[in-house]
Amino acid sequence: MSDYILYPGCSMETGARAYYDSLKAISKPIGLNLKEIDDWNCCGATEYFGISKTPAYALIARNLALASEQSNGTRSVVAPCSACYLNLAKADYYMREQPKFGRSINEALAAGKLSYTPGSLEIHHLLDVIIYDIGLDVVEKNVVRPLKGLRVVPYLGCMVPRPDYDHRWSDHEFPVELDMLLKTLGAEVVDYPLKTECCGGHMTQISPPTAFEMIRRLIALADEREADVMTTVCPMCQLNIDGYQGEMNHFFGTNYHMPILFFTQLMGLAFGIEPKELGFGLELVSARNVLDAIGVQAPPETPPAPPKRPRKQEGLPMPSPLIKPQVEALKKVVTK
Amino acid sequence: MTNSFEPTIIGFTCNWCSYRAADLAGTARIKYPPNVRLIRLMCSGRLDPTFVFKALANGADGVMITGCHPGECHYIEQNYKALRRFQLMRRTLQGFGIEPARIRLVWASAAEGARFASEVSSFIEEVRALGPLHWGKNDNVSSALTEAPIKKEEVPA
Amino acid sequence: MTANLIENTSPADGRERIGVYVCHCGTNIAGVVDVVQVADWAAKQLKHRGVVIAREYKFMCSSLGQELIEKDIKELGLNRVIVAACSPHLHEKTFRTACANAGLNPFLCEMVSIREQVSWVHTDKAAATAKAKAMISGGVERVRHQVPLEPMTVPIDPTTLVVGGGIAGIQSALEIADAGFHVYLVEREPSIGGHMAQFDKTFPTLDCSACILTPKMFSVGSHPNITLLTWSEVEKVEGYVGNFTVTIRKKARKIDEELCTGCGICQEKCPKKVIDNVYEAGLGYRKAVYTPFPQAIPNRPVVDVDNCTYYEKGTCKACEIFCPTKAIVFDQQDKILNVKVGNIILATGYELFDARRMPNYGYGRLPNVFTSLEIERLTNAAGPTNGNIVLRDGKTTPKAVGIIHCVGSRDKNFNNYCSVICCMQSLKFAHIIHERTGATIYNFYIDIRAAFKDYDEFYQRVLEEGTLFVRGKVAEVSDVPRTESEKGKLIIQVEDTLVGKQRRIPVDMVVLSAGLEPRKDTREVAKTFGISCSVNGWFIEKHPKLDPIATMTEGIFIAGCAQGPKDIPASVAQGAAAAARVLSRIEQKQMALEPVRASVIEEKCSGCRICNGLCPFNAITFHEDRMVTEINPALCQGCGTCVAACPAGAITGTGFSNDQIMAQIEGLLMLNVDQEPVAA
Amino acid sequence: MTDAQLVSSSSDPDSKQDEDLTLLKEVAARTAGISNLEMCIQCGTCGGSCPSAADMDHTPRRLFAMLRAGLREDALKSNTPWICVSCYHCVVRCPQNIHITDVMYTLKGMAIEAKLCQDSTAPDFSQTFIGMVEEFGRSFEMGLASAHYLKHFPLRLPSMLPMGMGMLSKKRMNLTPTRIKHMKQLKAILKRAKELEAVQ
Repeated sequence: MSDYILYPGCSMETGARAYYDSLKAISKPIGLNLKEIDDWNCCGATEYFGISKTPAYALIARNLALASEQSNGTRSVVAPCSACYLNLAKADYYMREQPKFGRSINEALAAGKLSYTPGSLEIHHLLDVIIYDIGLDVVEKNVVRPLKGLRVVPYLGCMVPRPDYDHRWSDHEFPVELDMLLKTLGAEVVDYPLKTECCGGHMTQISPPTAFEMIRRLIALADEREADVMTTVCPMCQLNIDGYQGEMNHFFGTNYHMPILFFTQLMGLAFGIEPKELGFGLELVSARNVLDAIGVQAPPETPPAPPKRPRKQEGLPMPSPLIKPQVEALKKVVTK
Repeated sequence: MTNSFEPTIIGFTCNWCSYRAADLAGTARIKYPPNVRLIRLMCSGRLDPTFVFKALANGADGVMITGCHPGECHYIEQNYKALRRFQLMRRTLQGFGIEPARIRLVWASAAEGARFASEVSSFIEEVRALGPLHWGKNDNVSSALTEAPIKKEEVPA
Repeated sequence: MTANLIENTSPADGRERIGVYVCHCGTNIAGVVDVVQVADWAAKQLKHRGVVIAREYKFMCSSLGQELIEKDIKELGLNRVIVAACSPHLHEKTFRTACANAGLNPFLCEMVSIREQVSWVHTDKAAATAKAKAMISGGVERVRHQVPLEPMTVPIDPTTLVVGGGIAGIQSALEIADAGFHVYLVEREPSIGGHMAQFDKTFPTLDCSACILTPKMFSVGSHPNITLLTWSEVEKVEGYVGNFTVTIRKKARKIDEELCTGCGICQEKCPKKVIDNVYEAGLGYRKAVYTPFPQAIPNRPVVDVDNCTYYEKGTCKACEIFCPTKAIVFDQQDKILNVKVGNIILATGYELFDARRMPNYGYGRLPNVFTSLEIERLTNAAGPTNGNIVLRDGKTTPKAVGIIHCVGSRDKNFNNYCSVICCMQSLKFAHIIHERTGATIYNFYIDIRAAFKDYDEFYQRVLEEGTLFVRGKVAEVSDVPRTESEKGKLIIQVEDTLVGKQRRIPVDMVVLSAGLEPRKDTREVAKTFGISCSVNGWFIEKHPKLDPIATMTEGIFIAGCAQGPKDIPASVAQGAAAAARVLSRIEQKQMALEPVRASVIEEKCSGCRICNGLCPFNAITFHEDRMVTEINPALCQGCGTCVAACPAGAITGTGFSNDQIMAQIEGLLMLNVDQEPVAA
Repeated sequence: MTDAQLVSSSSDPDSKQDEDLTLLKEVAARTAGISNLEMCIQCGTCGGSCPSAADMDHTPRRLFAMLRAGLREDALKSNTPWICVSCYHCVVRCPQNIHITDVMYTLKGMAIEAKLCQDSTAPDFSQTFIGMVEEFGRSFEMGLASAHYLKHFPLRLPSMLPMGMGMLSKKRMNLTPTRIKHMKQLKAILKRAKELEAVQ
């Protein structure tokens, strides 16, 4: 069992309950032992920075301080929410980068008899932990119900691979971690260039047209590339694409139906866990089709190969330099 | 100058890398405190430990030894010898009851003017923190090493 | 060749008459250091250390400044000179010559660097002035213990080694060979020509690259004074200026170059196609036995053993069967050559920035994104498409093309320098592609850098042709359409900074003007030749302005892009310049070296042999019979490691003797920083 | 803002904008981390990368140019920081490593201080959000949503209804806020932090 301090973040208990339920369901089989920080508080999302710097970072730092207080041994904090992950990492990084800033934050914490030593904790996103600590081999061992033939969009959103202060991800714009996880689950990964484009974030609350356009771009591409479902690593992305899909359709007069699930839900599904344990049905855009796809146990034939690139079909006379260096790099790490 | 303690540092540089780095710091106008005074050797391998003790005995509060990065020595591998001697000198200093931190070994390539400057600055601060080294004033080790023909008093500034 | 001491003056015998000369260097020094006070102080306070005169002067290095010194030497009978000015790396020669002119042994002149080490790096005037004094006092002590030396002279072997057969190396080799001296030209690839051989046209005149290059290549190949070693690499360099011994590995071509006539039948018959990642930049194929291109020099193929079927399966041998002169030698082995040369010119060139490192530009992911080198091949009549500019499908002609500047250059995430050639190269592409396809051309630039002769005129011309310029560093190239008009296109997303709006411009083809990078193995090469690399990995020149051709290591010169990004004219100029430097050396037949050498005082040597293992140049030999160690001055490079190691103090290092350095330490420490009262 | 306005505003005798050359430094100083703001070479990578640039009155690049020019009022009036979605695309692509997103946060704060926000939607949202957090230590979507929508998007409610109901019925939104145990402690920390911010 590998131990981690868990910072769930507000939405895990409300908007992203499905994420929390499915996380709990899968953590045992993959040997992920999570200890929730006692009395953690909201990370302030992207809202507090714009109001006042020091309080914003102090708010985040309180969680870091609590975490290191309660850590007993383990140094790794894991956050399933992208915004939470980034905020924790950001606070830690800036306190490190600018000791003076670090001191003023600690001065604020002192008012609550707390303190945090920058760099003393390692902040990880859940996906990072599953890929690099647990390892895909462990995940593979647990797959009893491969997601055969299910066309899944690997959608990460922005805040996991960027700005990536500690260089954890294979790339800022085209990371392959989620793709590899989905492949391990037996799913058919859709080539999705927008995988780290923004979902609109809080724009749904501030400038809906802006947000709807961004949501549309994402769903339109998923739809055009004949995806059955999108998968995400972030409650905000899930909320925007799932919750606001209806309003977006209404706004553009479109009629998309593109379910989006948390990657942990798909893991659970592949692990043979009961859908209801995984928070299925909590999504507003029903993911019934996913269950059907899996429920129908196709005879053991090889799943359709991913579509060849058009050039290939035209019998390209010129070789083209198609390599994903980061994949190579990644394979080394993962198959450790 | 303020009445706070201003350490005197002797720096040994190698003709090919670190001396060029010092030149580069100059041409790039990168500022560092004036407490360091450099001596040019052909190679850090030329550094006879006696030089270091001599410098400390004669009133230096710290000595900085600089040379090419390992593997980049103009004379192939002589900076490794400097490295070994450096370890030795630290132990010897300890034996004398002097903080080994008063000597620092720095690798700086001909391109690393900025690095040279920052290393000098940080070393000066480190020595400043250690305070003055009164070798020769009140201890006997020095006599062995200081048969200096010149007494400072001779030269009123 | 020896460093013979003149015995009549024993160091620091109290008979030293020292002159101290403090330079203002305009305001460079005088602006921070109170030079007048320093000179005055030296005259008064260092009198008893043998200083008889101290002067300050605006520019010591000026002829007037030098005359000042010469005059004093003659009239005041100075026998030691201290010049407190800039770094000895700049003007040591100048002042030594001045001393020599006045009949003083040049090595009795010592420089103190109060510019690079004082005025340029310190701001506190009082402290700077104090430090200048301390350094001069150190210099004085050191020079007192300096002894007259006779410069060692080494003969210059008239043969030269040129490494790299690109345009710079070719130029160097030809200049020297034409002057009647022998040159070894070593090239890693099977043919000389370098990157220039891959280009189609050259800016700004647009004359055909091959047309101007191949004649030069040919004369290299046929020159009686040039030994051309292609498919070869330098493995080891020993010795010193005038007298290097270079070990070269001549990789097995698997071809008997004498028997081979270059008829090319082997290439025709070879059944194995291989992607040509070097010459065709990955766009075309070659055989497993090949000459990179038709005009290759030498016109001798190479068997690519990694891809040849024979070496995989032991069968095939098509080439051997069909070769009319039986020139194929499958079991041919690498040859190791040792050549003696007097000087070396490094012209090892550059590598193209790997555009895959910027995934937002899609190279390697989006088929119709090309690199500049690929476009060179694509536009080249001898290229994989015979000069037809088409998309990667091999047939479609692009209607709109976007050319992106500064790919991997001027970017702290990749290379934080300007690659110099990309702007002009991009303008060239704009012209050629428009001319051949009539396509609409966009150029995306941060700044147009069209310096140098006729370059900006070319920019004007490309403007005239209707090329659309968008000022902005492209953010991303995408294949995800947002509108009908974007469907099936590559969309270039960029802020048009002159409009202040984000634009999405659909094109069919994207050209990445990738920057220039040092070759991957530059640092190893630098190590082999005993020179160093800049932070960005280019070879460091001796002086960025006054000597961009020599290196800190005597006898090693650099030319072309190995020293930094530059275009063809600049590479040619530098190649020729390096040749000129070598020729002047050769003509002098011998050169004076710093007589900085170690020597053993036999009577002091106890024969402990501690020094014996220390010399990397094998200059130290032990005489069993006399039980003493001897140092061969010819091999000694003067590092002084043995001097430092000798427990008996039996080894002396001229120019850096223990006495001198001990004295300098004392001198430097005669004044403490905090004891120095603030100057008025 | 068109160039014409630029000229008129700076030619306006009352306008001190074009003299305020400390602005850039001030913004850099107030930004967390090392902003590198002064390093901008105006290449436009940020404006090109921005997914919401279309709705910004100035691209980030242009905004930075305005900061350099000392056009305080125009810069702080800009909606750009409020339209920024914090996707960090510009940050990772910027050739000068400028912490653009954090600069945007700084500008928001300065705009609120200077009462120069043209549209109150975004500032209000942040304020309400933070209000909840400062009250309960957790965010409270229901309270936030109701308060925010009623004030700013009353007309949106119909089209929002299905979602709202969905979220409620599926218990993805709580009707009552959760409060952390040591609210006192958090309040003390924030109080101290605000004092510290004030003295900066």
